[in-house]
Amino acid sequence: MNDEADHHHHDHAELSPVAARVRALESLLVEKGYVDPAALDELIDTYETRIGPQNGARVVARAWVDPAYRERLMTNAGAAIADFGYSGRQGEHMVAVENTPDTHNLVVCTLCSCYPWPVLGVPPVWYKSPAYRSRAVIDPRGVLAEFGLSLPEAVSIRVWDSTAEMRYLVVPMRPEGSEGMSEDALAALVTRDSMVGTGLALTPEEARKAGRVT
Amino acid sequence: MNDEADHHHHDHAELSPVAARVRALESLLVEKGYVDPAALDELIDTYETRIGPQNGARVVARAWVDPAYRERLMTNAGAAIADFGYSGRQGEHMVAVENTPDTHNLVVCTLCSCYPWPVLGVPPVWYKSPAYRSRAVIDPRGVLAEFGLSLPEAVSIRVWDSTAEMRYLVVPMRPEGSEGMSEDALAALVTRDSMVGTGLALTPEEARKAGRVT
Amino acid sequence: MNGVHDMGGFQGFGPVEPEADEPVFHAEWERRVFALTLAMSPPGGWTLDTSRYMRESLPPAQYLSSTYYEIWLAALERLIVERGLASPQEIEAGRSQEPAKPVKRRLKAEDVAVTLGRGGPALREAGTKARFAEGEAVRARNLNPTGHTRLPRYVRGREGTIVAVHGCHVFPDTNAHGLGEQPHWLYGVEFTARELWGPEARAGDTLRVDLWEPYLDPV
Amino acid sequence: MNGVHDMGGFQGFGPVEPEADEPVFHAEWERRVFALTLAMSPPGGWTLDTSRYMRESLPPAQYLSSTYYEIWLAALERLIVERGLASPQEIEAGRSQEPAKPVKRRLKAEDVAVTLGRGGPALREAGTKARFAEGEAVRARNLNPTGHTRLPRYVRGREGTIVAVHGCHVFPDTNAHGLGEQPHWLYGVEFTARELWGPEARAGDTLRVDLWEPYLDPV
Repeated sequence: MNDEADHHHHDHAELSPVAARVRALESLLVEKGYVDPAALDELIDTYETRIGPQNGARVVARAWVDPAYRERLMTNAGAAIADFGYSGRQGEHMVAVENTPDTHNLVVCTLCSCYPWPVLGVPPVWYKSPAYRSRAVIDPRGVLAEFGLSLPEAVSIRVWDSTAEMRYLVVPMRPEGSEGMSEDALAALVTRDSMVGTGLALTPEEARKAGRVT
Repeated sequence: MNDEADHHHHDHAELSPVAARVRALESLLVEKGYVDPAALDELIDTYETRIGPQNGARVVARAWVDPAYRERLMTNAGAAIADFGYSGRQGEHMVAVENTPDTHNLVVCTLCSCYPWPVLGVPPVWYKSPAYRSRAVIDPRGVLAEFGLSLPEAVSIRVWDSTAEMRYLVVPMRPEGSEGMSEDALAALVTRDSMVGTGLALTPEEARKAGRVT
Repeated sequence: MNGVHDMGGFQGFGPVEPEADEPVFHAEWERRVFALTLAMSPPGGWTLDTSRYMRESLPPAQYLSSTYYEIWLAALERLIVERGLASPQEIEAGRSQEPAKPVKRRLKAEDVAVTLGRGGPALREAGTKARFAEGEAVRARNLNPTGHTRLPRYVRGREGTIVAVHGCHVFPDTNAHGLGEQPHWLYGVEFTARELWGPEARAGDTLRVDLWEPYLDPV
Repeated sequence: MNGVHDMGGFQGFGPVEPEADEPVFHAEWERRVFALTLAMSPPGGWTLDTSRYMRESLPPAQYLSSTYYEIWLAALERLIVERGLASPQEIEAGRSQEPAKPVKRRLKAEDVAVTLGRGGPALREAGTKARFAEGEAVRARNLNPTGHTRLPRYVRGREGTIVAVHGCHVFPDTNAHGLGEQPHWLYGVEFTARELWGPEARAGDTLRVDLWEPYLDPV
């Protein structure tokens, strides 16, 4: 982008209006010396390729296999998650919340888009959409149905609205058929949606069908 | 519009998109036989030239000069207003509410645009605007300030939110300096805004300055 | 439906901007939308409540970025299509492509004055006794129906006082959806500004709103 | 501010539409807006709370008709102009026309990992004792500030239970407006779905939300 920005005037016409506006803004802010183009690339690379739901999946898998770790995760999530080196921005104050046969947890941010970046990366479009933000709190079952998830009658839903800097990671229930699997193999069953509460962890069978494991 | 509609195809290009769309819709509905173009013209003429705040002003002026009429207006507004032949659509269930030295009335429709048509005509843009609909109930003094109206400290505001088919006509206080004026002359002091509550009745001096009386 | 049309209490819409010497209409197409909407009600057979629901259930971004008569136009088009009076293709084309649907009523020019003068009263004969009387304390229910309602969000759960008993009126929550008029007692209810907006509101300021009996609980 | 960003409980936004195999970004310009927003925070010196307020105080129609990163872009531009880092003319032109404003901090590529890893903790040392303890009943105050707040409208006036005491956290209502961090005790508060949404809600369903002490009254 650095050298692209220098000749943005000649290829402006091919860009959408918003893309052209962003390019002009970047060009200006670089020229002013406020931003380092290499830092922009590094920020993008970090969240596009390195930090994502695979992080949270490793945390959940360890909690499934290691009762002592699970205990630490539930009582001091930040420290337990830091075992993996995950920390910082939008995950400064982590809380893990566990699904049980009685209670299903669902996380939303009605006011903006708060989301635990260090373990899940940046949020998907649906998480930030008015439809999700508005209805997760008043109609959680209707929302879950739109994700293809229908909970048993007896299960209560606990919705977490992230209004402050506390960030919530849902620990889904370990799926049936996953007995004896390794921690690494289990991590492949843990989807992003299962850690937000709009899905469940996959069974080994589902994970195979989804191409997440071979 | 009737004959215009017949050749809307050739002058389409000069119309804004919404105007073209409306013209096409009218053309279709006339062709289908659902609407009578002459009825459309009659509807428009009715509300553009015949029914408007001058109606309400006559009602208010009479209430100022005739205590018996005022009494009827306050207890059965519909019947009192019908004395002038004003009735019907969006004024089926009229209530008159009187300003006093202690209480100022302000009418709004937060949910849409309910407004007493037979006495005030169709509502102005500001009455239908999100700014007015949202803030009249939570910040009536801020709204009045935007109309240049600052009430004495001691005056309480009573806001009327028109959620049902009841329609509210504010009877403003008779202004100082209007003693001895005729009913017709008084009517010229009664503005639309004063009958919604976003203004007061004009003093004779103000009415002269505004060019409402000579 | 909890929608953006339920505007009471929003703070982000900027100042009210009255227009000096405002004309009744700002464009010829506004005149026509206004008149078409009124004239299509008899042949269309829909109620005012249904029209309101059509407007308020437009997508929120569209509702907020449309002018008033653009909203009327969009709602009118939806009603026309929904009732099978014309197809979306016909509306786009501005030309009839199918036979008209037989309609029972049609507003003629010579009937306009009488029709407007009669209006559409909402008062109905009472089949029940009013549950509440003037002076009684009530609390607006915390109802969140997904359909049409005239119970604004900002009064839900708040305590007020009955200040008027208006008689039995057509119930918009059912009437808007073709479920009948089901008339209910309608009350004028007064709330203090402090009850609605908290301790920052001015003591003595009040709000009155008309609420149907199914919106209210005794306190 | 009671704005359309305060979305909890709206019903008119249609279904949630998850995208299969969604990419992290959907266009190159989204990547750049994301990165620019993060990178401009050190030189700009604004807080996350201020950024949030800039986004939520966009005109409501614009907020609802913009995509997520369009909202970020508009807010970033506002912040840049407001802080005197560039003029609207410079933003339009994409060229510097005035000397840059001296800034104290600038995010270098080699510091990105450490800066992100440190984040911006909101926990502060407590100068007071917590007013509430786990298990206590509280009622969310009916506050309607015109500035930034993290007290959603749908909990105001509702009764809940303290379920967590999170320590003293930076108070967004002041911090967003340059009035200081003024840390206050932050609590996890549980409400029943029936308390929030009325008798139609399912018994047993609950909602938890983090609320600062100034948002709460004892019951």
